[in-house]
Amino acid sequence: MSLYTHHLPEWKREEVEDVKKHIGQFTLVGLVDMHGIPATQLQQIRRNLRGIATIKMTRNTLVLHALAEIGGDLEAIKDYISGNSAMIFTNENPFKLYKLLAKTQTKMAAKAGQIAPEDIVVPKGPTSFKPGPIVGELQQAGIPAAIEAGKVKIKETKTVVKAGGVINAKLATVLAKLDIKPVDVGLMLQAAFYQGSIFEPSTLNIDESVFMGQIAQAATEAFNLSVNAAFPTADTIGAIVTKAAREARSLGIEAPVYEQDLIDAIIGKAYREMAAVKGAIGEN
Amino acid sequence: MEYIYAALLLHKAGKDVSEENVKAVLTAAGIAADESRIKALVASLEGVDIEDAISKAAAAPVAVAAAPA
Amino acid sequence: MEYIYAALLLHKAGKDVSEENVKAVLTAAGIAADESRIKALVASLEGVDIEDAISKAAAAPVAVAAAPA
Amino acid sequence: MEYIYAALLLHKAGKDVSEENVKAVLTAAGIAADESRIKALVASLEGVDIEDAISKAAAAPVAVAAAPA
Amino acid sequence: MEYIYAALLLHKAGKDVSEENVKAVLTAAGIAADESRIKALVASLEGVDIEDAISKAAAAPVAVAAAPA
Amino acid sequence: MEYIYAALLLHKAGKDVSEENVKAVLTAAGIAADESRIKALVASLEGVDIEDAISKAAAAPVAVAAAPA
Amino acid sequence: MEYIYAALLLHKAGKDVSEENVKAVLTAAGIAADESRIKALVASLEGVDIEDAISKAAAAPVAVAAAPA
Repeated sequence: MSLYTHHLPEWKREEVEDVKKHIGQFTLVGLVDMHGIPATQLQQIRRNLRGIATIKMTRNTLVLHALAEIGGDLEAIKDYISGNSAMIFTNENPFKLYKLLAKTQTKMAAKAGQIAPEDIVVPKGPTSFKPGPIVGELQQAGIPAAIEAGKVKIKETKTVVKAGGVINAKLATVLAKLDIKPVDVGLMLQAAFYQGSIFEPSTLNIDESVFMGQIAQAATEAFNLSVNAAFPTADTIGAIVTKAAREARSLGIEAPVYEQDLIDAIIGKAYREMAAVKGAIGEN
Repeated sequence: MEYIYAALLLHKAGKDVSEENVKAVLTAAGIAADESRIKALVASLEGVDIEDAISKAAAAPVAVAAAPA
Repeated sequence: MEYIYAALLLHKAGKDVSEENVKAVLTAAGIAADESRIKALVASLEGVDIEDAISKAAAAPVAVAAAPA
Repeated sequence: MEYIYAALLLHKAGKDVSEENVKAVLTAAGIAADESRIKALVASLEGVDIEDAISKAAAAPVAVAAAPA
Repeated sequence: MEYIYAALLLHKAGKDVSEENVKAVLTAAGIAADESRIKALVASLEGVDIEDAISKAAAAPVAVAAAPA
Repeated sequence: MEYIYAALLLHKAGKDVSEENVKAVLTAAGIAADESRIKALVASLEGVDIEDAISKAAAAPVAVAAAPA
Repeated sequence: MEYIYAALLLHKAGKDVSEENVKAVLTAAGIAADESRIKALVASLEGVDIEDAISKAAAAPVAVAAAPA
């Protein structure tokens, strides 16, 4: 291998060395899919990641060279390289990187031939268009439109493409005019090598709501245990006292024990019993 | 409602909710008992499971009214 | 609950909820009245607005009925 | 409510809720125990399943919160 | 809950909820009081408005077991 | 609540909630463990079915008030 | 849930919920800590207001607990 790389032209040699340098400088080495990201958007993403992560676009062959020269467990990441891969480097952990990248996702206008990531719905209601050829364009794209009060109006809410369907050229043009941006664009993490192992997106995609639910559940369990075992903590002493007091009240009312504190409740209970019997016999 | 309280009292005491007993209780409370109302009460209680009716009342939470506050 | 039934019976009849009266009602119902419980009942009712307590109880069932809906 | 707490204490300790025991607890708390109230308490609790009466308090919150779920 | 009952008993009696007093009450009820639990209880009650916590119990439903039915 | 979380952690790990184990967990968390509170915790949990205590709802009033909101 | 317990333990103790601390706590509890799960936990907690998540639990503790019943 070293023999082969030896014959690389100077600029390629420098590029491979630069990749190796990056790999040595950061704790995380990852691959991101750059497919379909316009240059302007990429600039924005780079700005957002400044100081956190570095993106490096290099020919895949050179990346493979660098990986091969470093060797070890890292080399396995080559299996994740696709035609549009770029390298990403950071000192954050892969979970955090995944979240950061997810945040850089933005909605964009669809291009002809793109796949709809979700159902694309055009809502009914007035548009800003003045009457003109736009009505015909909308209709040809399958959107029921008409002129009303001098304005173009969409007559009914319509799902124009189902998730997974292809967005055709006519529709793409009309959606853009309607300012509907159905496509997610952003860096998709393909794999990350971190502390000796490779992390795939499926591992890194944590459902926040499940997680929040778990925190709430743990807190509930702790609360319940503290109160039910009567082990007082600053957070639970109030509830423990309330529980004890409720138990005493409950016993006092059920027995009943005629106490000033309980007499209202006992009267209420007697009254409700009377009312229940009254209801049962339908008397007046 | 006095008539029903009298019936409940007898029921809890394990006594028969008879016209005679209801009348005795009401009289002891200083109420001039109306014979026909007593008859109506006793008649209407026939076939009513007082314990069951009471337990439904017990289940009704007093304080729920406070909930929206 | 016999004691409180007796108290409410007397209250509804417009009679004084005194130890004597409560005992009379309980006795008429065939209950061997416990002096100490009568005392406790009468003492606990001192200064209590029975009508008010009843009206609060009467208000509760409405809220309950709505809750499960 | 002191008397009820005393009863609960004895119950949890597995002791008999007797007049003597209730008095001992109240006295230890520095309360000049009223014999008649103690008698009333013990009489009131006769035949009462304390665990069951307490658990009615415990059962309450579950049902309420579960309703909207 | 014995420890809490003892604390509430003392509170209701207008006594200081001190380690000493809690221990005396528990002992009178025949409970072998655990020093560490008493300490934990007394410490946690510092700065707690017991009256407020108790009043919340009064607001809670007594028995709502029937609600989900 | 640190002590309770330590107990939960040990319980879920299938370990004994002993003073020694609780102390080890708290110490690992960088907490200067209070021997007396640890003792109190372990004593409180004695005879407690943790699984049951975890799942049994302990707080009513708060939930009730929040429910209709 | 052990990982969550460990995180909440640290949080309540005012300690940093770092990978190192979580691992130390889990290890002390005798749990063979999974590095990637710890990483996932710590990463997930970033940007999460733990206090807020806990308070949501406090507002509806019963509903959660009642669910498995």
